Amino acid sequence: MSTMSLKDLNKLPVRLTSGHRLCAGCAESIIARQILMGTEHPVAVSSSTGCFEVSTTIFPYTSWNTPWIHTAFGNGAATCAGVEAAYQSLKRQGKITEEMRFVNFAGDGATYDIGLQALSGAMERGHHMMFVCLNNEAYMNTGIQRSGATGTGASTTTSPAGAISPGKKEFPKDMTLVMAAHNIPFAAQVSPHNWRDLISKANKGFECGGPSFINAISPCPRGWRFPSEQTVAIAKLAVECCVWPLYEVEHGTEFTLTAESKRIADGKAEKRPVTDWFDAQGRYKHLRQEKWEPFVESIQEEVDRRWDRLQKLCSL
Amino acid sequence: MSTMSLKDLNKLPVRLTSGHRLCAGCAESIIARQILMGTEHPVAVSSSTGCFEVSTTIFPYTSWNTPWIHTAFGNGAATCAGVEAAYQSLKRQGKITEEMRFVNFAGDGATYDIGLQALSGAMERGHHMMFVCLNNEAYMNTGIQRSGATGTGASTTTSPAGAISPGKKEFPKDMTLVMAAHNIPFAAQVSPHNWRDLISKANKGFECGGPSFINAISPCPRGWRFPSEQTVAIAKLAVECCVWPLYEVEHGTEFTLTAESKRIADGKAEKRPVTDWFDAQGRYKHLRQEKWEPFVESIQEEVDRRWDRLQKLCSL
Amino acid sequence: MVEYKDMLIGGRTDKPGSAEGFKTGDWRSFVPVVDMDKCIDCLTCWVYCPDDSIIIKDDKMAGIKLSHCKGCGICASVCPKKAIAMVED
Amino acid sequence: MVEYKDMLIGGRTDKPGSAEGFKTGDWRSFVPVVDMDKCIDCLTCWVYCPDDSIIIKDDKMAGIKLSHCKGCGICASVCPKKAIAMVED
Amino acid sequence: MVTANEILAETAISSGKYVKAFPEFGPERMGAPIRAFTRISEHPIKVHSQVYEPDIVVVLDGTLVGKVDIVGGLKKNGFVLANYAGTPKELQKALGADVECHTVDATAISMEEMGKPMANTAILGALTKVSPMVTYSALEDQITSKFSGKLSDKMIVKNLTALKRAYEEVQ
Amino acid sequence: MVTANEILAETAISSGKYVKAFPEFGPERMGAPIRAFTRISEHPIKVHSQVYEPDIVVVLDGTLVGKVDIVGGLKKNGFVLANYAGTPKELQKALGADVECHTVDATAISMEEMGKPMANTAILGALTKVSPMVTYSALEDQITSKFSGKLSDKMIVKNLTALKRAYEEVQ
Amino acid sequence: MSPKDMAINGDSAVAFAWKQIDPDVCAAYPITPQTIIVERFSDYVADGEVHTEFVCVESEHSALTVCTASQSAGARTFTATASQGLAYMWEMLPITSAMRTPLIMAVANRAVSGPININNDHGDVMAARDCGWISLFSENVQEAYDMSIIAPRIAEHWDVQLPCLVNLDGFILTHAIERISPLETHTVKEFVGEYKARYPLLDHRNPVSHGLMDGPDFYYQHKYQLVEAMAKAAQVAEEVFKEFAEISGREYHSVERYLCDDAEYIAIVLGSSFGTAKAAVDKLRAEGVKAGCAMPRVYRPFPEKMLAELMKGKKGVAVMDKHLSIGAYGPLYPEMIAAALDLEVIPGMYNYIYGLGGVDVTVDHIKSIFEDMVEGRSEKVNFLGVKL
Amino acid sequence: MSPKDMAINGDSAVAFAWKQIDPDVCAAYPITPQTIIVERFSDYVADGEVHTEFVCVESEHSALTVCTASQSAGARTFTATASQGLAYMWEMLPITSAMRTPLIMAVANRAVSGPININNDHGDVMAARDCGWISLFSENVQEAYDMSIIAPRIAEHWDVQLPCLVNLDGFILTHAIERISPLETHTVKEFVGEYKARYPLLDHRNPVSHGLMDGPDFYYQHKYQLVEAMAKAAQVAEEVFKEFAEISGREYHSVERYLCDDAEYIAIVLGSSFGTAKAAVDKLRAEGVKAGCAMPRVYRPFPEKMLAELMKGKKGVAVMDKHLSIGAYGPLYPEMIAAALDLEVIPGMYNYIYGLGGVDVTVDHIKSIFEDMVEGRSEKVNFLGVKL
Ligand SMILES: Cc1ncc(C[n+]2csc(CCOP(=O)(O)OP(=O)(O)O)c2C)c(N)n1
Ligand SMILES: Cc1ncc(C[n+]2csc(CCOP(=O)(O)OP(=O)(O)O)c2C)c(N)n1
Ligand code: SF4
Ligand code: SF4
Ligand code: SF4
Ligand code: SF4
Ligand code: SF4
Ligand code: SF4
Ligand SMILES: [Mg+2]
Ligand SMILES: [Mg+2]
Repeated sequence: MSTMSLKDLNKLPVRLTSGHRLCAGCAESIIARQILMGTEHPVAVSSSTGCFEVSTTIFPYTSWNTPWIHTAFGNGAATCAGVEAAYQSLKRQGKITEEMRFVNFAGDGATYDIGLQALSGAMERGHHMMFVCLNNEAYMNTGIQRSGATGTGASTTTSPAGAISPGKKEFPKDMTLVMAAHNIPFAAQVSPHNWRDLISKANKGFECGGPSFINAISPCPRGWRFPSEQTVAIAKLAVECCVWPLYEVEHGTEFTLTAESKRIADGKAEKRPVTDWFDAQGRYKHLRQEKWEPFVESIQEEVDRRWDRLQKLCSL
Repeated sequence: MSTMSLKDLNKLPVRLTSGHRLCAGCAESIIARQILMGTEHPVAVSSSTGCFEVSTTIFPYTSWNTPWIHTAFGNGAATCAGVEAAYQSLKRQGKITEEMRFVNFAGDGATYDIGLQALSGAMERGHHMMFVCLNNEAYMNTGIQRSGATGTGASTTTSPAGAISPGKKEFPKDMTLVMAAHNIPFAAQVSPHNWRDLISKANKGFECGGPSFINAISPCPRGWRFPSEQTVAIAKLAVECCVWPLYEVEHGTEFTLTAESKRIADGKAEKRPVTDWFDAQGRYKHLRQEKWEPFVESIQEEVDRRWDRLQKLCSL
Repeated sequence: MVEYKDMLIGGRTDKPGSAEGFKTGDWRSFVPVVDMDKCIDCLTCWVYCPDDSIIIKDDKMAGIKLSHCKGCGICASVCPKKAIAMVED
Repeated sequence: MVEYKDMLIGGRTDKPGSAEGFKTGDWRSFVPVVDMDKCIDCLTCWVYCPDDSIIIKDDKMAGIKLSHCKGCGICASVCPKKAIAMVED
Repeated sequence: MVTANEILAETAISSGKYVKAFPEFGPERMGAPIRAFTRISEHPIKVHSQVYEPDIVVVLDGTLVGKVDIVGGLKKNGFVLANYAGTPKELQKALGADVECHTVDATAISMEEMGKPMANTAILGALTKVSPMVTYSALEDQITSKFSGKLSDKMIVKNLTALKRAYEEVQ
Repeated sequence: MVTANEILAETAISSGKYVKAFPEFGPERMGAPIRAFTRISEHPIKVHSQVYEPDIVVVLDGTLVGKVDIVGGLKKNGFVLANYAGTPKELQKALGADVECHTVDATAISMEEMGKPMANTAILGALTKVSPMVTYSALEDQITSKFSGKLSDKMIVKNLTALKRAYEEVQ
Repeated sequence: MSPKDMAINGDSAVAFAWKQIDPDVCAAYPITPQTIIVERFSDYVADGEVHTEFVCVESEHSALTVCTASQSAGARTFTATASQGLAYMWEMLPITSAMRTPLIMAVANRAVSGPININNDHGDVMAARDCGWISLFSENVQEAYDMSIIAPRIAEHWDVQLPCLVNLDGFILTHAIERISPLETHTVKEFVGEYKARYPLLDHRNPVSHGLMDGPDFYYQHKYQLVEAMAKAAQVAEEVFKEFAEISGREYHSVERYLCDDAEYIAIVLGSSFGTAKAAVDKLRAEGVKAGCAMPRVYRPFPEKMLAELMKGKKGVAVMDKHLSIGAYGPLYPEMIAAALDLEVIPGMYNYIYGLGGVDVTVDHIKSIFEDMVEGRSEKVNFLGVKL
Repeated sequence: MSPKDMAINGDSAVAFAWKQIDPDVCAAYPITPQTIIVERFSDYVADGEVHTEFVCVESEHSALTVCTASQSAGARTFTATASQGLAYMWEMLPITSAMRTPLIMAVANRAVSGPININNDHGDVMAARDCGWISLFSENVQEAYDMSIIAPRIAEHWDVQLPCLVNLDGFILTHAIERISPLETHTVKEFVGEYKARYPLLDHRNPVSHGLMDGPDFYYQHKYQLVEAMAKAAQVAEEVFKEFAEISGREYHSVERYLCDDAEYIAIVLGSSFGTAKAAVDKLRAEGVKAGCAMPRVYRPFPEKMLAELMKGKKGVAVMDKHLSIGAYGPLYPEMIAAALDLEVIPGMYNYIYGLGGVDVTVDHIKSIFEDMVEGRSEKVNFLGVKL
């Protein structure tokens, strides 16, 4: 799959149909469709509660053309693990013969916050499953509240910019690093703008023979406040500003930068300033106020610090 | 505190009294007493459910000579964060004037597994609190069940050695690394056998101005099956075999080996084989069976792999 | 809508992809219009359309599925040949 | 034991360190016996005793708190001078 | 939509009336058509159920005409007010229903006055004309006070102009 | 302790009796003194409450004599059997109570026969002597079958020897 | 003089009450339809209009934990949740009450999964009914605002010290703009008063241990303390309602009655449907039916005696439950019968399960209940409004 | 011929039944006093004696999630918990039933925090009473074993498809060795049968979506399906009990009665206290008191009709609750009154709250209840055995 062209890819079965109710221009379905192009095996999908789950399955409609299950918000990894456990048992008993793959889609809230524990547990136990974070950097389904993934300085409805507040004050959890520290066979960061990179990582994740984690940046026109046609461009910008480096980690130790990020590290592409990132989105609008200038600088410093560390990790 | 001698330390107030009901020779109180020597400020303590909590506070008795609170098992970090939040608010309003410190004690189950989410969340939000894991590598309070911290190959009551099972099959979560990936000001691994190293790290944790995490190996004579007088020796052995390296991490990036581990890395002390570790404890007895030899080798490999990575991280 | 007697137990549905029957086309304020002359059938629009609303026939871009296209404009913005224009619906 | 009328609300207790009143000394099968001649007052036993049962007076090792010592033997095993022996209680 | 609802409710209250105004209950998605309801009364409102038989239907997005059911449940003597470029007659025909209709091209008005298609507030001006629920001047006051501080004075004036024009141009 | 309880229960059942055997309910800690209870009856046992008035008190750890309450609740015609180096008279005195006492130095016996202070099984031998609840031979059978496969044959024989001695030496 | 009336939705009204009270700590996690509460309150925080330490936790289990610990520490603490949020924090509910931490939790009542559904019913609050929390219901936005101010006075009373739920129906009230007459902020502050904590943890000079383990010797006693505290709360509630009437002119009662005195048939109902029921009663009265309706505003402690009194001499009582204990009855129904047991003659008692997952209840629906009763058509348990 | 009788504690007996059934998947998290179940079962797994995929999850929320998903996927799945475990997984309880996954959960009944307490009461299972689970009680170890075998037959019935709780009192049964007569393994296997899943997720050729969102249009309907399934479960339970009697000689009923027919006073009780109550009844009968006792073995679906029948003509009924809805009644009490409502004369109904947090209940305690009733000393709600 990882080397297929769009001409080949469009012949794969449509696992996620139209008729879902994501906002116009939402990246979540773009990502999910690309992820599902990552394997030719039958896939059972689970979803944590969130925009993606709600929008694809309002009774009696389902956008899913493949087995799909949702139970609750914080337990996507456990849901997927349960399906996988059933598969392992029935396969061992000869009641199922075909190879199958298992993937859970979760928002950042359902990954970084309320779903972290179930995720960490599933990874530790070594289920053969992939966990994909559709990271739109806030609780979008409930109306743009701050999450552990929300970018510093973003104005959300629970970290609003205000007279004494520059939006979210804390730095986002580095979830991909956290998952890499779990020593799982495969972990990666992806962006939907680079479908080749994304599908190739999805394929590695599906086929790594154990648990894998993929963190996908998922621009949200409604919550980030940009025009819906910009979705793909915004995703690309995140990579170019190094707020969202593309890389993969095998077994928690082998770090590799990929695609645009590799080019930036190699000096073949420009690393854009974080202000470019801010300027493209309404959620950061207030940061243009003079009083938050030092704050913006501190963000750039932390972005640089993390980017440096990542480069070092890749050079180990 | 970090440079105090035992003569000085014994003059500090006794924050945890005798009369608790930990098993004879349990390391948990040894660690807790050393940790609490790490600050001269008043300390409010919280505990997650587990041996330590149950044993120190069976109504109407309390071993605590300092404010202490317990609510439940999976939420030690949130309990501590709640106390700290109250403190921040009342301090800001001038209703409290003195400096105070906050620490939560949790077992490995309450840290690696069911308490991970609350812990991760509290760290992300930046509460000024310390989280100490009393890591006895299993759910001991309920009778020695496997946790995410249980050593590979250990026989526990839910990962028993048996005809087709060599004890726990999975490798333990590298929780200190996971917490370091949270970019918190201070994270460290300690062992009670080296009280100087432990108290000095506790002091750094208390005074780092933000959240800190300390992972303490806590030998458990009952669950690990060794004679109670061996507790301190076993802790030391863990360090010598590099299954429990002593190190600290500042801001998620500055890794430093300390004490015996530093000496081993520097070639000044011997790195002992993991079989020494196994031979000292009943929980690993079955591994001496020939059929598990390859399994034992794979454990040594993983211990080495992780030790290598750690040394590399320290050299960044 | 579904009658009580026809509802599976457990809130399940055994009609995969039935959301195709839910027409999101009426959400649209702008509609993509393709200039087939400019189009080089690269399928870039297809891989990025969030609503699977780019019709592909025999590896060729064959128009927009108006029943579901929400008019987000992504296809227009990613098209390397600027073959798609968004016009008021 | 505590009477109903004396119980604070919320299961709280305002008697800090009251566990001192719970004597764990009767758990012991072996008892540490100190040879004061060998002892150099290094306080190593004190820092490792899990039950705070090493009595220190004026910076000196002053015996064992038998009311609470559980007889674990740690003090004996860590003493650099082998000044402590565990004997049947 | 929700904003229009809110302003209407606020105006009614500031005129001493009681209201109950609420959006349709469901997940919100950008782009999807939505509905909102307002009850207005001289007396405290006890009934908390949804609205099945409205006196007035206001259509904010004229492109929905013909696509979704608009007149279902409308009371016998009720009417439709739509942001619609055509005449009331044309609207009646498009709706295919024999109901009283009023139209105003609020989108055009707001584009012209504010440079943005914000039919939201404008249409309220038309509403005060065709229904006596709240007075035009109460509405003007409410909009002025609601937006002062949040919008520039210039923008407020533009809003009011749009309001006025809708009031005047509604058929 | 719990093991003795278990073996006793198993022996009683294999002898066609009904039992209810249970440990004290609380957190277990290594070193802390614990208690366990066994009801034995010819008939199915309905009562699930705890035991307040035992017929027999068996003391497995003689060092507890004088430290904890042992005879409280003991039935009028009940007796105490203790793993105790002294005579029944001495035990009576140490308990400070006028109750029937039996003693056997099960620790010494098990040390001598098994090289370990495992008074656990040994004391059961003494129990069958002083109480007719289960027969000695049933106990022997049960121990043999319970430990076969888990302990070496040699160790089982040692256990049985200890059992026998306790049976014979109890006073 | 009160400030002029406001157009405000239920959630914002709760947030506004909170702002006036200015609690020390607030920890919450977003969930529809509660979100507006924390969002509006976040705005106050961001603009420095309150002193509150606002903690955006990572889950509801932590939300209630942070609040319980914070209140134990000595801080007045508020939170809000709904549906899955309450379900996810369930473990902490009986712990919060047992620890006697009088924190306030607004519940934007919503159906509990499964299936997942964001609309109103009482599945969430009913899951808390055993847990030792005081529970107050509101009929409309004004009441949601008023109860938010009244709640801390009952909860924090020196002899009560119990957490309190303030219920408002999801969407029907949370998202509905209504007219309310707020109190002046200083009036609110005076009424609610400074928070005085009992045995606060942060008083490190007097170290107290909170949350010890109980053996069988003490657990029941500690629970019995809660029984006594609940009995006290019943009294205190009536007192606080009286005091509140003095500052606001709005009279509340543990059991709210509408035309019940001479009624032959009454409906018992919780939350916003009480208003709709009143409208139905008005219509029925106009038609000559002696109808009435009532709401146990204080649902916990359960006002058994007042409810018995209320039901005395009635021909029929329809107990309307917006929740169902599957395989048994609605939660309110058997308790109403238990209350009626004290009467010499027990009225006809009928259970109407209604409104699950947001099924709308109209005046006509409620009228039909009375008509059923009058005509003798009511079953014991009736499923109102389910489309089969 | 059955294998010879065993000396076994309640937890091990449940594990032994599981081993005989050999479920496809088991996921659980340790908690006292349930631990022995999973520990013994782990031994079977480690020794290759079962085919089960055993998942050691990181919390109970995940335990029940894994089980629900696994059963949805098409695997027969068992789990066990207690107390905080049930509390921590609470969110999943109504989801599991709504998803119609007939998994089995043993509950080693234990008090729920706070205060934390490891001893027996029914606080845990009562927290599940609304959630759409079938709930079976056992009086002793034999019954805990038998119910473990019976449960899947009821739960998995084609028209039931509901999860089922198998309750056994913590420590009193879990840790007590009693004598049981197990069935032969092949007899168990035949009785329970192969698991046939409805719409299993793993059937990828017929893709089914599980767990969709419901608007108000469908939620109530989906819940009503549960109402119907519960009604079906009530029938199926009786049928399965009959079948079980054929293979075991042991007769069970939805409502177990002991000397109730001619009794004037009866006690209603759940779990192990039923045995103790029988002993008390024996004593009272010897003293000439016409006493009886009964246990709703099938607690959900609530056997209303049978219980009404049972209470007919009695002078007094003592409803014994090992849990308290604080500020109201014990959970069983109001439902018993609701059941009694169908009678022409409602007996004297008294609530006895007892055994909270492990307070022991003795024969004398239960005798005193009858003496209270006979002497007219019973209050409406009585707190038995609390030391004040
Ligand atoms: C236990 C629980 N708490 C809260 C919610 C409400 N809730 C549903 S989706 C959601 C936000 C989801 O955010 P995220 O995971 O980032 O996904 P997104 O919608 O942003 O794609 C929340 C808070 C819930 N369903 N369950
Ligand atoms: C939600 C919940 N699940 C399970 C338990 C039971 N439980 C209490 S302590 C404990 C084990 C604690 O293990 P750990 O955290 O490692 O501490 P330790 O006792 O080993 O020191 C468990 C499983 C509980 N109290 N709450
Ligand atoms: S709110 Fe954002 S993430 Fe959610 S559907 Fe809309 S665009 Fe997508
Ligand atoms: S079981 Fe282990 S950790 Fe727990 S008290 Fe005993 S020795 Fe300590
Ligand atoms: S406008 Fe958006 S939805 Fe429509 S075809 Fe283009 S990309 Fe797809
Ligand atoms: S992206 Fe443009 S050129 Fe490529 S297929 Fe689509 S319309 Fe044609
Ligand atoms: S034997 Fe153990 S408890 Fe006793 S004094 Fe020594 S170290 Fe302390
Ligand atoms: S460790 Fe030994 S030498 Fe040191 S103080 Fe203790 S007894 Fe004395
Ligand atoms: Mg999100
Ligand atoms: Mg542990």
